[in-house]
Order: sequence, then structure tokens, then C-alpha cells
Amino acid sequence: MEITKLEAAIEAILFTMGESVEIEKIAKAIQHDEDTTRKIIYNLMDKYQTEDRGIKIIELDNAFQMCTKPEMYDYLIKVASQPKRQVLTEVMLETLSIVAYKQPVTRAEIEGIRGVKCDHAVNKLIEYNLITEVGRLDAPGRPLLFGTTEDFLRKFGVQSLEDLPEISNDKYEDFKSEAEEEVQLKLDV
Amino acid sequence: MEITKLEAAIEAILFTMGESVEIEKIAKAIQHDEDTTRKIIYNLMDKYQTEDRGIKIIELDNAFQMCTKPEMYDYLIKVASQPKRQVLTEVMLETLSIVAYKQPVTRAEIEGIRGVKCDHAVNKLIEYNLITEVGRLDAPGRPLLFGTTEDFLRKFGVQSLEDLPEISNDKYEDFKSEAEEEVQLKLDV
Amino acid sequence: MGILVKLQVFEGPLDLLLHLIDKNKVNIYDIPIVEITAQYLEYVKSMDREDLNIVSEFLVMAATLIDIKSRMLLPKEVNENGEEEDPRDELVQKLLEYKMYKFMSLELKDRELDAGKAMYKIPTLPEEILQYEPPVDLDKLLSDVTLSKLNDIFQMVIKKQEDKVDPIRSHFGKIEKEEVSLPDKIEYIKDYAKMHKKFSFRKLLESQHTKMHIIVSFLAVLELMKTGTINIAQEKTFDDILITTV
Repeated sequence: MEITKLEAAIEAILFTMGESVEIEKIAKAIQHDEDTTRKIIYNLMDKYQTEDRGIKIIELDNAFQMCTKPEMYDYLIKVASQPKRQVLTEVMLETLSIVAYKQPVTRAEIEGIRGVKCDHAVNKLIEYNLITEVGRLDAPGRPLLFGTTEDFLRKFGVQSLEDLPEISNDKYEDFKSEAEEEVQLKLDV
Repeated sequence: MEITKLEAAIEAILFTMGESVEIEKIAKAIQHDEDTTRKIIYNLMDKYQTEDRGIKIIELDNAFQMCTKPEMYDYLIKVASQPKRQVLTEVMLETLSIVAYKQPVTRAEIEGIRGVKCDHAVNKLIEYNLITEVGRLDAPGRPLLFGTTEDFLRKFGVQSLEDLPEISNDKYEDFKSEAEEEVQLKLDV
Repeated sequence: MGILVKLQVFEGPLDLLLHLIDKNKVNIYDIPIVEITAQYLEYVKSMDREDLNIVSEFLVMAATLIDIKSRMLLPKEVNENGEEEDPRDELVQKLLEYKMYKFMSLELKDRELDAGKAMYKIPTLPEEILQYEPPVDLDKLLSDVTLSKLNDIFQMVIKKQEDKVDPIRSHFGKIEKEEVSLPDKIEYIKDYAKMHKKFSFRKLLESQHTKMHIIVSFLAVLELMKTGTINIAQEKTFDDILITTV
């Protein structure tokens, strides 16, 4: 096989593995002996020397690893330290409202109310520190319980959870009679 | 700064991050505007096309990510562990294609097209992070709307929704003429 | 006993219809509704009745087909433009749309095959950068969220949940599926047979509390006969059956 193809294969291997890979393994993968493999890698390493490459291959004992060139470090810090774009989606708002009013609440309960999985929303809300784990339910599997954080209370200017706008029983009754009316209408038809 | 240096920086960033990185972040890191950044990345992508490269850069919506070229797969599975693959059933694929092409779409719309309930498929697709809730329809009952995720783009090798295999009136026409041909054949017999 | 035929499984009524249209090599725009309806009903008849949800979806389509069939017999309806309406039109549109997405799902599957071969790399950020967590700007994040909006959202979510609860059916008692396993029942009858060398089949059934228990008991007796653990005898038709342990 052509050398270029083998170079490509080695590049792919070192990239995917991320960590150092023994020459023995690389040789097996490209089905050549270790000496030949080593020559190909050295050749590849030379190619990486050019200015337009941000990564390089280093040799460690009998292994090789791909890593960024040290002079790239500044760029990396700039990317990694950029704040993530934070948005509250409708899904997250719904989840937040359920946690606020039903806390402490399990993931399964939230899913029961919304009718869909909510892992992503819950994780994001935890990341944004709007909700947090507050314990575990004393039930099979001991599921985690979630509640709102102090940050949440502070942000909404609520002294304590009792200050949340009330969901009155009236409202529940309203919904109920509304639903019943609808059904009645259907039956009349 | 020279273009080559910037290319090197982008290569280093994409290599280190491993995950997809938004164009916005890359642009900030190399201190250029997004348009220029995009041009540099496209240029870099071209360079990766050569035979001696085993990796490439893919575009996903407004982000870029580095991955191995598919033809390297055979070498890679010899060293790397096989990536976990979710098997999609026919039902899930049908549901997914409806979401992909009609998004944002409600459960009821999907069911309307398929003629069967699809709760299980929708929930599985959410669990696999191929589709996600994207909001609610402003209609009675405010039903949830679903759309595809970045994982969907990656899994199906699609750059953006515009890049989906084309669904068009042509296809309808194809089906139509196919059907007509069949009839013609019968008449000829 | 009839011959067991393994039926092809269809994803839904439209899937089945497309299959029939394909099998009969007919034009989707000119479905021979009488034949197709007959074949469709034939399939539905042979369906496994276990999952009523699935069967009922196929039945809705059956009703639609019969409706179309009967309308085909009537003089054609004319629309506002004075054109004759084909009762099959709506179904044809649905079939075409479904067929299209089914086709696209295969295209997607092809793409998946190729894209699935690309491998990625886990992030290898230096530790100190990894540790960095961008602060969350709650003010910005929650800029247009007020307490009352949160309240509205919660009520909307709750209302949605209540909408889903059928007020009539929810008043019915809960029907729980009772698990009766055949191996358990076989054990039970074996024990029973140990205590009574000779016993009445009718008595055995009378001691079963639910229909499911009776059915499974019957199956268990059949099984024990097959394995030669018990013998049965019946004098006359409709007489009680006597069971003896071998």
C-alpha cells in the first residue's frame, strides 16, 4: 500500500486514541513491521513541523502521542474559558416551574407531569444553579429529589418558598370543570 | 497575523476540544470576525482532503468538529474500541425522518402521517438525543414541538438541515411516474 | 388445529396498505378498492388480538376502506370547481406522504452507515482549563422571566396534564393485569394430584378464582397430559373429566 495511506491511518489512530499508543499496536493496525512503522511515523512527524500545523506527534518510550504545539496554548485558553451561551428554553422553564412548585420532586415525577423525558433540562438547570439535589426519596431505587436553590429565590426576590404565587384549589377546580364541560359537549354532539 | 498561523491555531483548537466548537468561539479565540474565520476553516478543510490525512473537519450547523475519515475505520477498530451504536428500528427511522423534514413538528402530526401511535419511538429518539423538544405549538393544548439535535446531524453526516437528502416534489413525481409506468406495462401486456 | 402462519409484521395500517398495493402491482392513484379492502380485512382478521391498541389502529383504516368502498358505489360527488371527486383521493395523498417519509428514512439509514464510521476524540484540555467553569449570569439568563410568568407556565403544564386525563375513564376502577404463570400452575396441579390420587376436573376449575386462573389451569392439565404425568378419562360428552395421577 502507498505510504500516504499509511500516514493517514496513523494520523487517524493517534487522533482517536488521544493518549499515547505503543508502536507495537500501531504496527499491528497498519500491518507492517515495527521498523517500517517507525520510519513512517518519523516521516509524518517531519510533515507536522510546518507552520500551518497546530498539532504534532511526540515520542514517549516506545509509544507515540498526538498533542497540540505549546505555542497554541493561548488560543486554547481563549476558547475554553469563553462563557457558554446560556439560554433558558421553554422546556427548561417548564421543568423549573414544576420543581419550584412541587419540590422536593424526583425526575420521574417531573417526567410524569410533562409526559416526556427531562434529563437534559434538569441537568442544565443544575448547571445554571437554579435547582439542586436536595436528598433522596425513601422509595425503591432511592431516586434523587430536586429543589430550587438560594440563587433562584434571590433572583426572583422571593423570601422563601411560601412566597411563591399560590396555585389555589380554585384553579384546579376551574380546570376540572372546564375539562368536564368539554367532555359533556362531545357527548351532546 | 499570517493565515498559516491561524490555520494552525484552529487545528489545535479543534483537536484539543474534541467536541464541536461554535464558529463564534473560534472567531473570538483567533480574534477575527466570523466570516474570515469561516473562510480560513474552509481553506483548512480543503487541505485535509489530501490522501495522506486521516482526519477531517466537519461542519455541524454553526460549529466545527474534527473526526477521522470513514475510510480509516478498518484500521481504527484494530486499536480503538468500537463506538457504541444505537440501533434504530424501522419505526424510529420513519419517525426520525418525519421530524427531520417537518420540524418543528408535534406528536399528533407524526402520528397523522404514520397512521399509528409513536410515543415509544419519540421517547426513544429523545433518549438517544437525536430529537429534542424545541417549544410548544401555539394551539389548543399547547402541544410540544420536536426538532432534531446536533447529534442527529453528526450521526447522519449532515452539515445542516439544508443538507438533508432532498425531499422534493420531484420525488413525488418519481413515485407518480413509477406508478404510471406500472400501469402502462400492464396495458402493454 | 389450524396451520400456524407466520405473518409479516407491519408498522401500521399505511404500511400494510402500501404492501398490498405493491403486492398486487396496482397503481397507487387507482387503487382497486374492493380487492384491496378484502385483502386488508383478511390480514386484520388474522392479526394477533393480544395488543388491542395495535389492532384498533388497523381497524380504523379498515373502516375507512369500507367507507371508501361504499362511496365508490354512489354517484360521484362534485366539488366547487365542478370536478368529480374520487373518494380515494385523501387516502392516496396519505399513502404518498407516508411512502415518501419511508423512502427518506432509508436514505437516512444509508447516510448513517457512512457517518457511523467516523470516530471522534475525547477532549484533552489541560486540567486547569477543564476546571474553569464559566460563571452563570442569572440576571441575563432570567432577564424576561418573572415569578408570575413562572406561575403561568406551571399552570399551563398542569392543565396539559389534566387534559390528558380522561375525566370519564379516570373514574373507572383500575384494572390490574394479573400474572398467572403456566409453570406455577403446573406445580400447583402436581401438588394437588399428589394429595388426590383421582380428582374431578370440574372441581379443580371450581377452585380457581378468576378466568385467567381457569384458563391457565386448563393449559396446565393439557401440558401434564402431554408429559404423561396424568391420565384423564371422560365417560360421555359433557360429563365431568376424571384425572388420575400416573
